[in-house]
Amino acid sequence: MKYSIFSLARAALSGHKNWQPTWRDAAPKDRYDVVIIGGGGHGLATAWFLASEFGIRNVAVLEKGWIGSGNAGRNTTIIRSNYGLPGNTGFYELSMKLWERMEQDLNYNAMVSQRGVLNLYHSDAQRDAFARRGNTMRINGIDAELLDQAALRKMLPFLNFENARFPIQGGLLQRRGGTARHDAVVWGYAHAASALGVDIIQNCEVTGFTRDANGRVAGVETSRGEIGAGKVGMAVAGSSSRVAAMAGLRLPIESHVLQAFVSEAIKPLLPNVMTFGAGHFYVSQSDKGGLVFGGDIDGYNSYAQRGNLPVVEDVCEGGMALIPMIGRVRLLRQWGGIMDMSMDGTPIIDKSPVDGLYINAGWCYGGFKATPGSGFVFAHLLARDQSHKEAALFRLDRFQRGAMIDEKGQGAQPNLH
Amino acid sequence: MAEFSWDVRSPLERALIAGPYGAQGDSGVALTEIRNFDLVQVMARRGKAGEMIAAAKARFGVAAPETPKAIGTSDASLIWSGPDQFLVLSKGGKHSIEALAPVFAGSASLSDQSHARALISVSGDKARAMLAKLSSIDLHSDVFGVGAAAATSMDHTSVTLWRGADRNGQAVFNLLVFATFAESLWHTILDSTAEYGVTIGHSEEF
Amino acid sequence: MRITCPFCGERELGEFTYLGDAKPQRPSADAGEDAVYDYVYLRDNIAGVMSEHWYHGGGCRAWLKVTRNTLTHEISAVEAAAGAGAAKVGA
Amino acid sequence: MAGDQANRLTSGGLIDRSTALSFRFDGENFLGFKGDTLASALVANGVKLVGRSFKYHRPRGILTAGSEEPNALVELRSGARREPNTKATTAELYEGLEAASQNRWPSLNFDVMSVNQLFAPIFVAGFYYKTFMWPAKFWEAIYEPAIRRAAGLGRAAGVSDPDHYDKAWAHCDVVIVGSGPAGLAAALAAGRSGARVILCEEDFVLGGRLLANGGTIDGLPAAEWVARTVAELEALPDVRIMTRTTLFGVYDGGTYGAIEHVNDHLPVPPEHQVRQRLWRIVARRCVVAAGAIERPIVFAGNDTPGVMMASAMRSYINRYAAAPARRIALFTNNEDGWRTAETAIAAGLQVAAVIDARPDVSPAHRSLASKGGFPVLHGSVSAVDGGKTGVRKISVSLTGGARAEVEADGLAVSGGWNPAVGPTSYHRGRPKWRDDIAAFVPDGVPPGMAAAGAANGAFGLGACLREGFEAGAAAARDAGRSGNIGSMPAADDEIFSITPLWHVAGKGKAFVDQQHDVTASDVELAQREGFQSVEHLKRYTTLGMATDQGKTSNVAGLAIMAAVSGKSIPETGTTIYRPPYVPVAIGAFAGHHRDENFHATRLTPSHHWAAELGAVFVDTGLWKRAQWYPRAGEKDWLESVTREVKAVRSGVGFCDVSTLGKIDVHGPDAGAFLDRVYINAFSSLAVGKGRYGLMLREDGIVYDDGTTSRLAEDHYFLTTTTAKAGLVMQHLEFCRQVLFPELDVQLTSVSDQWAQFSIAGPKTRDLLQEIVDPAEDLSNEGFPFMGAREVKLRGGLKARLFRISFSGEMAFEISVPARHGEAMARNLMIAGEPFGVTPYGTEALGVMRIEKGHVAGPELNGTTTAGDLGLGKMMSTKKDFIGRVMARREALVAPNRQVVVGIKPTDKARRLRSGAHIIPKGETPGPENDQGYVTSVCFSPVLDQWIGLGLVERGRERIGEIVRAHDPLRSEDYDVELCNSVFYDPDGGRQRG
Repeated sequence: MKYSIFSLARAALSGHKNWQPTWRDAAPKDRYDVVIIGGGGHGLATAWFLASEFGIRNVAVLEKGWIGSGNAGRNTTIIRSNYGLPGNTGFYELSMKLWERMEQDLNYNAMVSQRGVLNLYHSDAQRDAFARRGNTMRINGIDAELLDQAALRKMLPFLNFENARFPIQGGLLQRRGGTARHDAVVWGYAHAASALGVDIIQNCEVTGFTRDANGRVAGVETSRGEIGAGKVGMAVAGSSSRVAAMAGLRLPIESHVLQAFVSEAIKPLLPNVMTFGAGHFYVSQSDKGGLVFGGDIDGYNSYAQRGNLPVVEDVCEGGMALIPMIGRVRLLRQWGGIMDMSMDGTPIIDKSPVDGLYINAGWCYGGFKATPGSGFVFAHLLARDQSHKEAALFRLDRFQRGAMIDEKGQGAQPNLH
Repeated sequence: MAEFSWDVRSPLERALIAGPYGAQGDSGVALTEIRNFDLVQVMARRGKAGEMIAAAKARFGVAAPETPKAIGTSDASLIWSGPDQFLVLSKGGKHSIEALAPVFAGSASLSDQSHARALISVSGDKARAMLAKLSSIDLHSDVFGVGAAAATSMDHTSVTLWRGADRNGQAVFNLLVFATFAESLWHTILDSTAEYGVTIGHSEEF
Repeated sequence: MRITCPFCGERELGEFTYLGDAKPQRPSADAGEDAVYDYVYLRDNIAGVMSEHWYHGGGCRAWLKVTRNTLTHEISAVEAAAGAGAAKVGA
Repeated sequence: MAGDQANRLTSGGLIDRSTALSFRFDGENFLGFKGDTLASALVANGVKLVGRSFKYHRPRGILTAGSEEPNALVELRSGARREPNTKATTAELYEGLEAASQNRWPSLNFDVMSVNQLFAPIFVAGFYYKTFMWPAKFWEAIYEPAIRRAAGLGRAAGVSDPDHYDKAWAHCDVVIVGSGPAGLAAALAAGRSGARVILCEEDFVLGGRLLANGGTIDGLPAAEWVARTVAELEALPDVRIMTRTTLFGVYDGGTYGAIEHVNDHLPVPPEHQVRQRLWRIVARRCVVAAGAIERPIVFAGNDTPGVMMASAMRSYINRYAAAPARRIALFTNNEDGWRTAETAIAAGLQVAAVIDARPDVSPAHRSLASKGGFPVLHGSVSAVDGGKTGVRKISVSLTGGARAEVEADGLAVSGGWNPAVGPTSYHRGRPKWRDDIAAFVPDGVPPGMAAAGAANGAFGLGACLREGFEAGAAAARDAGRSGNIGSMPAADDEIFSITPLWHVAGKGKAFVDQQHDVTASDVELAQREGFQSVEHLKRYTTLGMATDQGKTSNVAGLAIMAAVSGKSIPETGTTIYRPPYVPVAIGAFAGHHRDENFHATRLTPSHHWAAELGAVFVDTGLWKRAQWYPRAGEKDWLESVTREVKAVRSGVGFCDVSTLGKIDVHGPDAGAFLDRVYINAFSSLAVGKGRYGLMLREDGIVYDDGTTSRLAEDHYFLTTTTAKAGLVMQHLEFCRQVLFPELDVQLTSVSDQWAQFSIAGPKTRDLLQEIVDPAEDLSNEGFPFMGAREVKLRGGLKARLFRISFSGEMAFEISVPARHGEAMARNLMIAGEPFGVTPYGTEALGVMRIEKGHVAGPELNGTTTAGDLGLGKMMSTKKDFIGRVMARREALVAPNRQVVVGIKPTDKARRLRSGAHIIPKGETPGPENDQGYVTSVCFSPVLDQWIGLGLVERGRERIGEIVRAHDPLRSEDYDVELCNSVFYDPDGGRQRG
């Protein structure tokens, strides 16, 4: 059923009794051409692109819980393509372009809101680093503007310009950046992929891989039985090491907690997405009215999916330092997701050393914005056995070769990325 | 030829204004900066902790602290600052780094910290209430008795904290804070204390 | 989270800095590139009980080996690094 | 008439009738009493309409009497102190309180947005996912702004919060949450045993449900028992009772977050006091006695003002002596609801009817009904006739199919009780279902925690006391306290019989989540559309995501979901409970750390001297450093900086460089240790000499640099960059304690011990000779380049002198103990006067380092190798060191790497900017020919033009090549020449002279 104001109006007449499920809740078949492990945004996007762009429709997405129950449903919903290093720049812009047409592609309103992403700078050195990055973006055909303090005072008069410990000097603005409704992205891909024949199988946990005589992955063992597969792709950020271990692989990845926060809903206060340059704080306001914000990861390996108090304090300190008018706005909920923190802060999209197994992992805390791009290039890799050109540097062997893509320059220390 | 004065300035000299501060009435907290002291860090060399302790005993008549404690002698305090290391706090040069170097030769490495720290003494009815805003350490008398010490942090800054002898029946807490952070931490302390009323002073004596 | 420093006693998380898995051992000088790559980059990333390096930088500056469950954050043991303080190690 | 408190009962209540308080709601004046909440004062004044709902803007009243309130939200206070979404049910009344209803325009009574109700057939759950997609660009321009304006609830102040907050730590054996019968009994047992106890109560009065219900404990009326118990607790030295304090979160290691509303009950916090305080409570054990929350029954019109939870009605009548209605109907499915009928009768109010969904009613209640003259109707409420003026008529579907109508101006509802399972579930424990009470009770509680009383599903008063007392005693025992706990308080247990009823089918909107306007049919729609997991239900319908966090709606929602899907409630399961238990002001989490106090500030030893001189300071990490020293008449920073550089290059200047990290490296193996952490050798360094050293990370990338000097055979003095000081110390301790424990080496930070000044320029020696003792030989022979030793100053002070140069001039660095730092700056000015000594700041320092081609932060960016920096030859091949092996990887030694090179515009008048990219001449800029970028720039007074350093592909092989500096961000594009990175005195003669 096509979604539109007309179909809504029609449905209203019948008391909304005739809506069909947004996606088919499928039971597993014996075999698929491609099995995707992980029913998050990346896995579902991969399935949709396999079906829509690469003509592979005999695809299953296996989800151990409910779709979107991982980081797709626990993030601060920011989308942007303001990266500075080769490998990242082109990839995230590919993703941004796919965001820009997502709703029409999927016939689902994911509320992609290009309200602008602003990174603030507080020192000459930061300005210079942003200038370098902004110029990289421009050279790659991506919009970027370097704003000075006067421009910011006009645009965002409520920021702390008067008595800040680290005065705001300016910012790097990507107007095409913004936010999207995270759950709707998941449901939208599920909706569209399901319509093209993809089986979305929930409550189906992968417990192992089956191999053929040559050692090639031939399928997966699951809580709902064995499922054969021509190829298996894993898109299980947060659990990549655990799934890879079933295939005997160790990855350059650690799992860490990242918290996110939402405030009570208030009338519109913040027009765009902002990141504080002198502390750990980034924020936007959802369409519902809540301030959605976050900061640094908690700092230690964890699969516990809950955060600690010092980081809540650290984030709110950053918030108050930047926007002192939010003092009386109340924090409503805190939650924690498991991040696949890679050794250079950059994802891995590659064939694995095990034949037939493909890896999409290491998204650190930047996976949401990558959702459509990741799905597209991973589908490309699965369909053609060849990296898409915009993902060609996300190789697993880059650490062995010394070809890291380290935007923050922190080295092999995941909790610093 | 110019004449030079090498006068010393405490890192709190500008920030500290003696007298009452904050809420009026009886002050709940007394803050006193102690100025001009000798402070030497003594760190045992590998396998020489025993020798270091023996050397301290010979010098000060007491064993150096092996656990988080501060031990007072007639003219110095030995304050635990980490495993197999302690600080010697004294006045008047008797236990300066030059004086202590021969004592610990071969057993410990010495580092002069006399100028690296400011020393603040906190007492009064509300001393614990105020310190609870700065310190995550449990300062209840049953837990942190006279002579207890801690290498800890306040306001994300390293601090050596110990409880001195009670004065007028009240607990006295001493804070050694890093000199370049001292002024900033001082303002934080004042903000934390203002509601109780404070008496501020400084002294050359412990 | 609170960590019981073997020297200082129980302290709050803010006094500590995390490094990571304490299992990988720095290879010897002649171990070769693969061994060092493995040491620097590859992780077991254990979901369960793990031995980890933590630094009590906001306290006594000792490096610690903490045994902690990454699923529950429960800490079952803390010991000092071999070379903390003046401990004599090896020859 | 405003202010007449027409619905105030003539007697009773815990209010102070001698202290009348005036307040304003929506501009109208009212009176209440001390002890009131805003909600109780509004009830007393007969105000029924208090708010508008989120989506449909339906009129709403007061549903509850606590922090679970979904409807009665107001903007409290005004101006900079305006607090949106404040629950009237928890806002303590104070003189002059101002509150306004929210989410309505132009007024609460006449809200234009209530037109949304007309579109309600379309505005079902998730409707926005299905539309607003065409044309694409309309989303940001039209649809989204309209949705954003319509959504949201109250308005934030929009200006900086003027109040202060702070944070504190508390430690105890047992923390107890809640001061109802279970909490007080727990505190008694734990306190008597000698335990250190903290009792947190979110209300401003102790007693919990006893305040609303009364009862008899140990033969005393509840209020007297509470008073006696509190007095006993207050007499115990280690029991601390914290009212107005909500425990909101449970964190690892027995750490609990709590928020204390220190002064929210006053118009403005008194001087020197905070508005709120965030507590981190460290406790060995925790007893959760937070009670239970009464749950609604979902029926058509259940959001009509005047429909109220039965227990809330008791609370208003008994605690506040305020009558929510004069003629009350009660709809219950359990025995407890009947108390409200009893309470109403006792207060002289009329009971219109009791609608009981259960098949049987106890004889006692039957006789109550006949005495009270009201009917008992077996059945359910199917509709409420009312609207914004409140309940008028209630339609009842009687068991067996008949219908009845009840005239009433208030409807009390009791659907049973949900234990407050939040705090017990914050470690992702899932509560378990108990059929006998038709509720979830705690399970999988965090370590060290126990639930007691109603929070544990024990609803009888006697059971609460028993469970609380036992839990308190056990907690104290576990914490090692064994004092005599005395006798347990006792009371009778009431019968609690319930027949679960969640939803009454009927016509009209029946609300599950009243604040978010989620109806029972929305839940059914979600199920129909495949949102079958409870988490999907929550996310699709937004059920439970409002400011009340679903306290009254979650369980009903999933029960309806279970009914629709044909699963049981436990099979359907709950969503995950997350802190905070109640919304907490962001300002409280920040505490003192805002504005200038966001982070600590470090001051150099000469800071106040520099400030006197009018220095401009720059933030470098936590440091304030003198950036330049403007002089009268100078038109901009560049003129000042240029003057400072020229003064150094032609005469002498000095700069406070105390911010460098300084580490004493002691011990017999200090040299061997440094050999392993630096890429170059230090064990071979002679005593009295210094050397520049470079450290790598283990991955082969440059970590830090600095000069390290050997002061004695077993003593090195190591310096780090300002930025990395703390991290290098941590890294070196890791090397010492973990990687190389066999080495006998000791490390101590001496960063704060020494005030260090760089003195540079051709007249440096002249100046220094005025400062140091005449006996010290400063000649090239007596103190050669890279020499380092202790010297005596005039007046006898000892100092350390290092002959090192960052500026490229003849230069020394001198260190004195820090308390002499300010005197040193003053003395350098006095001694240097004849030589025109000039203090210089970090900008001039930066100019001179760029002129000399020294790398610094912008080049040591965490991705460059020693080779990239032109320092590859320093890497020793004779020893192992950190980073040696990984530095050899193919991509790190590739010939096309971007390496440090000098850059200058071909047009000498052109300003060069950092961040410009390097593109080959004649090519169209694109990712394929983006060959690097400018890292550092300055105006070079020596060359009289802007110069810079850059990281450029094969840069060193391309010296002399003209390329483009492409800077689209600043709309600039100009030719630059790649050149030797050492612009000034390339053979180094000046610094050695």
